[in-house]
Amino acid sequence: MADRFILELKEVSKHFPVRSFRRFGQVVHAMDEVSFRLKEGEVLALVGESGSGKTTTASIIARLYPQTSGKFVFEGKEIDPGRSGKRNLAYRKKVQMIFQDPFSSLNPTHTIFQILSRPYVIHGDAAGKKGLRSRVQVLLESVGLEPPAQFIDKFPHELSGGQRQRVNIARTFSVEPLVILADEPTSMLDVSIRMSIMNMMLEYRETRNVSTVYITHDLAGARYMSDRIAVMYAGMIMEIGPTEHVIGQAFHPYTKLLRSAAPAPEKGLKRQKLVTHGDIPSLIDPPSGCRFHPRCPFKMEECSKRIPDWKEVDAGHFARCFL
Amino acid sequence: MRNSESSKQVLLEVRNLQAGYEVKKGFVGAVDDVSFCLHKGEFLGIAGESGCGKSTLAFAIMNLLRDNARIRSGEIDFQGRLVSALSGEGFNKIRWVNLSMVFQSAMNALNPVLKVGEQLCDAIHAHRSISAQKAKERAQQMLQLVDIGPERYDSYPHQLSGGMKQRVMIAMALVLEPQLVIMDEPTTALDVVVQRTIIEKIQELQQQLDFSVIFITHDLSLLVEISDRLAIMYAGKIIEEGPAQDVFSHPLHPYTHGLMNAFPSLSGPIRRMGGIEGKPPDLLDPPKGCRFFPRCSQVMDRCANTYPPEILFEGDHRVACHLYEGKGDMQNG
Amino acid sequence: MKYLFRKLSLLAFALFVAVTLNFFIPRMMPGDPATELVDKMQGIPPEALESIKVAFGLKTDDPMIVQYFKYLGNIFKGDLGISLSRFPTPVSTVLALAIPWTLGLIGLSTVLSFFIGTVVGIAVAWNRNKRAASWTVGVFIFIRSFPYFWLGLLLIYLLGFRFEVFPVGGSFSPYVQRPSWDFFVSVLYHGFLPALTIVVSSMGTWILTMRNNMINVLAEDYITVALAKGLSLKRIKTLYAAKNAILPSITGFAMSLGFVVGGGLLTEMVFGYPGVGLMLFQAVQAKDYPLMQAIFLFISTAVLAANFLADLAVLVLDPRARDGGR
Amino acid sequence: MMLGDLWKLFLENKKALAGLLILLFFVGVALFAPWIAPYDPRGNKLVDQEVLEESRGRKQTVERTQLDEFTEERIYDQTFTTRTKETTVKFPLKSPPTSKHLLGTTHSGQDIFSQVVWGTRVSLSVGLVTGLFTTLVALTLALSAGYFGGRVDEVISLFTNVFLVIPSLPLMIVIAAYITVRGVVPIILILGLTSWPWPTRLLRSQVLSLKNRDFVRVAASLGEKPGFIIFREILPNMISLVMASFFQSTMAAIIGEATLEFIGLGNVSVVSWGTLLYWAQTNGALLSGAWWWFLPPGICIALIGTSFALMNFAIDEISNPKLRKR
Repeated sequence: MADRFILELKEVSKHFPVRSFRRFGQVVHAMDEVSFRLKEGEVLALVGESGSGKTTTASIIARLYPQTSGKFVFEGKEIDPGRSGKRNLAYRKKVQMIFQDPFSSLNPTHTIFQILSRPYVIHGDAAGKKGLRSRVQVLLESVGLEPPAQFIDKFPHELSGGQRQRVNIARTFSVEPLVILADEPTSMLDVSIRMSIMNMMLEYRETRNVSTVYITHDLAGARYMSDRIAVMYAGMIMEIGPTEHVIGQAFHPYTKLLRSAAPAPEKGLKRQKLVTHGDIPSLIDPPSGCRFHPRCPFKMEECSKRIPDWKEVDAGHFARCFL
Repeated sequence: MRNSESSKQVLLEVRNLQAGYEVKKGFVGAVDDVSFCLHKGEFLGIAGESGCGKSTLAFAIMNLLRDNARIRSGEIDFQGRLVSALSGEGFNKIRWVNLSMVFQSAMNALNPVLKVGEQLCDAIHAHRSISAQKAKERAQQMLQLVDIGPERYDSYPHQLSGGMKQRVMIAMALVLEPQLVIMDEPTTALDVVVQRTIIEKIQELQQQLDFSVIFITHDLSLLVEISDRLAIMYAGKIIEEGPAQDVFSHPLHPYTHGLMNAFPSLSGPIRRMGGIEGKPPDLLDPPKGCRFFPRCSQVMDRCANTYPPEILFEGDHRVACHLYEGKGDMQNG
Repeated sequence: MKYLFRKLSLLAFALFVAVTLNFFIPRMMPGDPATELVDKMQGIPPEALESIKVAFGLKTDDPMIVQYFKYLGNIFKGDLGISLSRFPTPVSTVLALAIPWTLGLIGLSTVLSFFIGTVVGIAVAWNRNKRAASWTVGVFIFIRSFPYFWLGLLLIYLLGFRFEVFPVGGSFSPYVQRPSWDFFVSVLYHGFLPALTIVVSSMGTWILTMRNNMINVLAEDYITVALAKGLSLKRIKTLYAAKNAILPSITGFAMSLGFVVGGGLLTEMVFGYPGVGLMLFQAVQAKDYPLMQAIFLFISTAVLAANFLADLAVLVLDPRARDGGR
Repeated sequence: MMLGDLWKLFLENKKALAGLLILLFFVGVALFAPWIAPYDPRGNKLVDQEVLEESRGRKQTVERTQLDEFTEERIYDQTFTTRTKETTVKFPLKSPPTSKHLLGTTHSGQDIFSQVVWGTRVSLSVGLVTGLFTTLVALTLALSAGYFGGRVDEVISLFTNVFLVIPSLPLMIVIAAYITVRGVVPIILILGLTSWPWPTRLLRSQVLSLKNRDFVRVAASLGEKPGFIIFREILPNMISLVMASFFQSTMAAIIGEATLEFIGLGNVSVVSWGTLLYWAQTNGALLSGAWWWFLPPGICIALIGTSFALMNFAIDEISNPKLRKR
């Protein structure tokens, strides 16, 4: 794979103003100094618990709102944060987002045909507009909704969760994007359907060389899907590197905590107890230095002083920890 | 098996339970002819996808079916007594005293306008006539047991985190020292780390207070790890049941096999896994034969029209599937 | 306490808008009412003229803004001008006569109607499938759409004329001297019909809102938990269901106070009950603009104050509000 | 909720059907008023003429001119007399209901039944127009406040909350008192301008909740035009609430119009239920026990109010499954 980077985030931060009277002027540190690169055709998993900033990261890339600071480079050109949120069709065509909740990501008053023909109408050239119906049927077949005639004129509430998520994916791929941002696409689905959705995304990567940012809290799912994993906690990336390394030889204590907390049926009852306490920190005044220090069993004096800088554990595998 | 084999005294037995919802077009049989038994101190996991009837089963056992939901037939024995026949008040005496429940969404399982401690005392006063002071002490003792400081007695639900709220629910479920606690997806809404702490707390309390647990969830990987026995439900029926490790290592029913193959693991080689195509049947008029036949990879013509008998294998591992007809160790049919 | 601060600032701003509206309405209206005032002015001494001129923009020499601030100054000083129809008494004293009656009648019956409505709402929601419940709801849907004043007319006709049960008009019988027991009885006797009108016509709204809130709350998980805990039905109905359901009802009550008070004023007009409502009606007939505007100001202030009290009640009942906004 | 199945659901629901039928009945009465009403609502006597015989009198020449050899022009007068028998039946004054006057007559002999029938036309049309006007105003404000958010939202919701708290009836009375030109249009404006806050607040909260739904964010990330997002993504999901607030506003407008006219702030010469009640009140219908004068208009208002309330109630049940009767 050519080492061309499709997109890169450099020290990107996003702070939201706090919408309450008493805490006027304070900000929520949703994302701080996040940097990573995404190669063409690569699947990068963003793993973390709620409030870790993974969805904010995806929204910045999808340009739903601008970042507060830091650079965001797409196809070599720096993206001007000012104009995000505007229509800028060219960019929208290249970067698409799949949302988590299959029930609320399809407009209940539109038929499947209206939903899936919309992208063609917006982005399609003149040819795109003609023969819409047949193009939508092809799209339905490509996501396994056979026979398309049975689905094309249905309303979302007439489909199951799995089928709806397939319509979502069909809509995402209809514009032939270069980058897919999947925000926990399978967490609301039953186990049996999850696999087919994940496999479909992997196939698209193989056939269309689509680079994907796969967001999840399920470490095992991330391992199945991704080439590289970035572990996020309280808005910052703690560890990033090739999947097998990050999971196999986890370096950062938080990654180890995540791994030991994840269910692992094959281990059965031989499990040591989790050694942690406390809760996810408030993002309004996050802990000083390394944000995991209040819960870290290996806490050192330095950890609460300053944010640890990147350390290369081995080839391409970095962690932010003084250990 | 955690405690000794000999304590095989049966705590709860469900026989051919039928429960569901009355709707305009008829009766939705969410739980269709389900039977199983639970031994004292045992941890039974019930797994199944959404809509398979596992929550209805829990509510039926707790006699909490409301509005248009009701038990149509079947019997439930608890400590030898036929509880399914008890009237509302009759059941009220044993509910929460002998069997209690932890609900799924910790978010609004607690009354937002009442102090947490008061809600605990409510449960105590409902069944025991003891002084307010004693009840408060008992409540604080329970909060201590689930690692929540007694000072939290006076806080309101919205002041607690998700994990804390669920621990309060567990404390509330155990406050009258019941013999059985049914847990309906208690950790689904929580983050991975908090979920693990809750699970460990449940196991620790089970050691201490020796109550038995029915743990209901769709997260099979979690269930396999923590339960003694495992029952897999599909479209209102238990299609396979047996010791957890047994069911995990060599699943019998094609559906269980599909499920076990459908969640990626943290270790071992990454191999392409297949999902199960299609979707579960409509429970208003379910198919005649085995309900999984439209999605089953090893479907035979028999499957479509006759419901498979239950075949028992050694180690108390049973399955309802035509593939194993005549192969079981103890054919109980 | 943040919740209170936010509410207070909103109400203060609302009062400010009411005063400003009061200032601009006469100026904006086609057919400048002020000119009409001029012919009525002959008999009024100059200094009384001053505040009226200010109030109605007759002093056209200084610019609008200066007039506006002079007007605000007057308001704060309590000088609301002279009542034209009841010349020369200043408006504030005229108003003072009517206020106690209105507060008594409308204040009391509105609160009473809210309580009765809420209790009935709970009952109707609790035994929802009983025939009585759906009948009550049906009847109150019908009564709720009666125009306020019409219900008054109906009651006057039935209980006033046809069956001579209650007196009509006035707030107490003239034969009774002031501070005595039978004066009090006569006040109640006279006030009963208007109060009944207000209660009956506004009760429907509270019953329906409370019923909807209760039904939504009864579907919540913590009710199932309460049932599972084997709590007594009474306890579940009150502490678990009603206590949660009443919160949106109170906010709703606060918000619709303006509407309900309007209804009360109408009832006074129909019954000839000597409150602020009747006075407003007479002021309108007599085109006594200063009195009319003073009444509008008083009503707005009273409603805003009541609104604040309702918000206080929410604060007391809802712990989440105490922690800074829901 | 697409219009198609909303309509189907509407008919299945017993309450909605009842409400709809009542409304259609009144619309029918309004449309066919001329044929239903036996007499002219304002006329107080019945004049019918019958021509007995016609005769032409003698011709009398006035002028004769000879234009040319062949044509002569003559102008003459001729008397033309017809003998007609005119029977005027004066309506009785204040008569109780008789076979000829189903609801009796007013103090000046007008037939009350005709007035009520003709009154439907004005009252219903004012109600519907105001309802539409208020709902459109509220929808625009709600969509712009909800969708654009930020500054726009703060300003709009501030004013909405302020005007929600200020009592609308006194405000209406004050404005109406100043307006010199009386009639239906000013009433529509006054009602509209004082009753928009309630639906605005209701619709704005739904716009906010819809805006944050994923399908709107997907549309934005697909590059949809804002206009499209508002009218094709958000609005179709609001149909049931928009209809509910239209019914609400229309109901309030009908009662509001009747109230204003009852106080005499409307155009008393217009025939509507409100003015009917106004004349009944000023002519002491109550004192003389003329129930047939003030009862019918009130009942009509109440019936229409109930029909809207029933439809409103049904929409609640359709969109909020918890409320649905099991």
